[in-house]
Amino acid sequence: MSLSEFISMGGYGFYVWMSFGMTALLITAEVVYVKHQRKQILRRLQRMAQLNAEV
Amino acid sequence: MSGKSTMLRTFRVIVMRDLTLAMRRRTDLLTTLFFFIIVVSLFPLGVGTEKAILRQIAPGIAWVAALLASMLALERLFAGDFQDGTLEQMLLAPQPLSVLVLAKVVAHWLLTGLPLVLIAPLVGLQYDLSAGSLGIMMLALLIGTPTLSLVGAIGAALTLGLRGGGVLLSLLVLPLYIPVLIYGAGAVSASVTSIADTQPYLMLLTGFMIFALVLAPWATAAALRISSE
Amino acid sequence: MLSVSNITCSRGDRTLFRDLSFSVAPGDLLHLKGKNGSGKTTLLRSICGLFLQDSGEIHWNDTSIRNLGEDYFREVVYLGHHNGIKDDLTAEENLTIAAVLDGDETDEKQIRIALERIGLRGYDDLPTRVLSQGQKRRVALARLLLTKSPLWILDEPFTALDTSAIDLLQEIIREHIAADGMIIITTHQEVALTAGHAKQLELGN
Amino acid sequence: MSINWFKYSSPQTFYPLAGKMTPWFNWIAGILAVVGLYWGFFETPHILSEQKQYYRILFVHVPAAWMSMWLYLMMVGWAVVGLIFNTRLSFMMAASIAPSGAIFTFLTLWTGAFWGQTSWGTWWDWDPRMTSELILLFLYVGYMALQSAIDDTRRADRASALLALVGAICIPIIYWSVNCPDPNECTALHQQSSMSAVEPNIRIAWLIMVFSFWMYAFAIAFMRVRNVILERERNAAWVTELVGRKK
Repeated sequence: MSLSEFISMGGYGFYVWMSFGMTALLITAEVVYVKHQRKQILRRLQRMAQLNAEV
Repeated sequence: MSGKSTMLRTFRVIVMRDLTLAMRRRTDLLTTLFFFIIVVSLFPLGVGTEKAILRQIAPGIAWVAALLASMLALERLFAGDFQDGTLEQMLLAPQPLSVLVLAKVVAHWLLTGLPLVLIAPLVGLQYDLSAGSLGIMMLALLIGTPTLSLVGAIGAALTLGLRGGGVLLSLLVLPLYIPVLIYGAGAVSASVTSIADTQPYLMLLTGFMIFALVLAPWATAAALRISSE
Repeated sequence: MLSVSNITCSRGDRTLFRDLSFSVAPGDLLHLKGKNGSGKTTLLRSICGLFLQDSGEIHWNDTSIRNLGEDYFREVVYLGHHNGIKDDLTAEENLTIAAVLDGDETDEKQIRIALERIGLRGYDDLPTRVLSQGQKRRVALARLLLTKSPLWILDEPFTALDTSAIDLLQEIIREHIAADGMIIITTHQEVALTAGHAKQLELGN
Repeated sequence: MSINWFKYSSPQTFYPLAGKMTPWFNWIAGILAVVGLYWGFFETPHILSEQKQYYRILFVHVPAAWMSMWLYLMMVGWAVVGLIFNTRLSFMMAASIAPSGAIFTFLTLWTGAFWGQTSWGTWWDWDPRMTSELILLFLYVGYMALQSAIDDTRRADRASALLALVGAICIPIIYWSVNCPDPNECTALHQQSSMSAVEPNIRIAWLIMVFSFWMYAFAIAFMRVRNVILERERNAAWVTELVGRKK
């Protein structure tokens, strides 16, 4: 199964790869977003901790 | 005074209270009704006034308009009582809360659901519906709108006192209205071919109403307790 | 007899109070003190069953109010910040509905007497919308004259009242305590008692 | 040894546990996905040659559809547990499952549209199952909208839990009414699911994919629940101590 066959997927490449592409995109986006959200929360909590420490 | 009769008396008093309250602010009554009429009258202007098309889309239009109209009026169901503290007193009444909720929903239905049924002939006129179909539409609305009010009350209780509550309420409640919409509109479109065909639709709508009558007040009471903590 | 054992309440993620215990016996007036935001209203609302406390138990005559359910509500009257009256209804209608909700048998005459005593003679068939804030509060207080519930929970009842109404309310409170009633009250006023015994509870650290 | 479930029911003890389990779930999900896709794409070419290649969309469409339904049930399960036992952690779990459920539902609709275009020739033809997925998406969005519209987290949790419960009770009715709009001849429900007509090889592939999606759902739910725990327990001593350590 050569690469070009693999990509063309018997003429339905567009549909197959759009489906798989969106799945991969959303899953990675979700993981990245949750990790980013975690960093944000931790940073905000640290800043609040400092503020409370100073007061 | 046995429990049963105080419950009935409270039920009657709450229904009468809401009706007198509505009578004292007559304009609120008409808003729901005119919203329904306007929405129904808009479609022929958009879709075109060709009789055959209108007759074909009439069931769907009438029912979607009924859904939206009854859903719009829901926001006022508990909002007034929530603001002036009477809802708290109802929560603290030594009566089962679901009975009080049922009373309020019945009053709400009498003020918004029933007028939709009575105004249906106007839709029949505009959409050139046959007498049989019109009769079935009124009957279907009569059986369907209580379910809309009952299920909608759950959404109204959940979104009590929230900013942007109206839009949120529609987002929560409209998906739950879908079965009533499908069989309500289905009944009317089936009535075009033969009235006998509409019998299963009406049975299903009655089933939904009974199901909602049993479950919705309990769920609304629970939602009220959560919302007014 | 109301007994509250190590109750903890929190709003959002802030714990208002922790492991609070006290009891109120017939003839007691419990005066809740504490600065604003110390959880007085939340404590009152959890006592009357509106708010679900995080932990701890509230018992009425040694049965938890959760199990009593609606029977407990027959014993309690709660007067919160809101008056609990409909503006479009007349004072008489409001009181009749409140009485029916409480399951009491009251007739026209008793309501009229209550309204007269509370100083609203002649106002009883006007929609409460036209009344002043103080008069609306009086309509809410008139419910105390009509109710048969032994336990009164009053949250800042003296707000928006003029001096004559304050004296009247003090008198009503004294009468209720003398008749072996129970009151839990939050107020910045001092309530002088002739009979029964006043207790204090300080909230907030 | 008896697992003391209540030991892990407090957010504080659950937070590190979730942290330890997440990598495992991620790895298993990744490996299963690779195996599943390899099997689906390379182990079955000869079978697929006379059938259309677009069958491979099923490897993603079916798992996503299953996950969208299962995650809603999981969400309702946690919501009910929270309402009964009044445990904060159950509400946090329910809140962290909802977004993943919504994403899987959207994926089902997206891949379903592409699948529809190849096999039925239209992007959307109100097929009962696809319509039910669309309504499921509305329920998810409704849940999340209510959750974010209420500021007091306690009321938000309990209100959205009740909404999820009401939604779950209505789902069978909605699914049934969408599948059988005309009660006189109600054939739609007996429609043979196209899964069983599929080659065993392909079915193995998407079964592996289903497990991979399951593992992924656990991983992402645990990751998100850790954020929710940090967010809601920010005033707790252990969080400030943890944040201090993380400098």
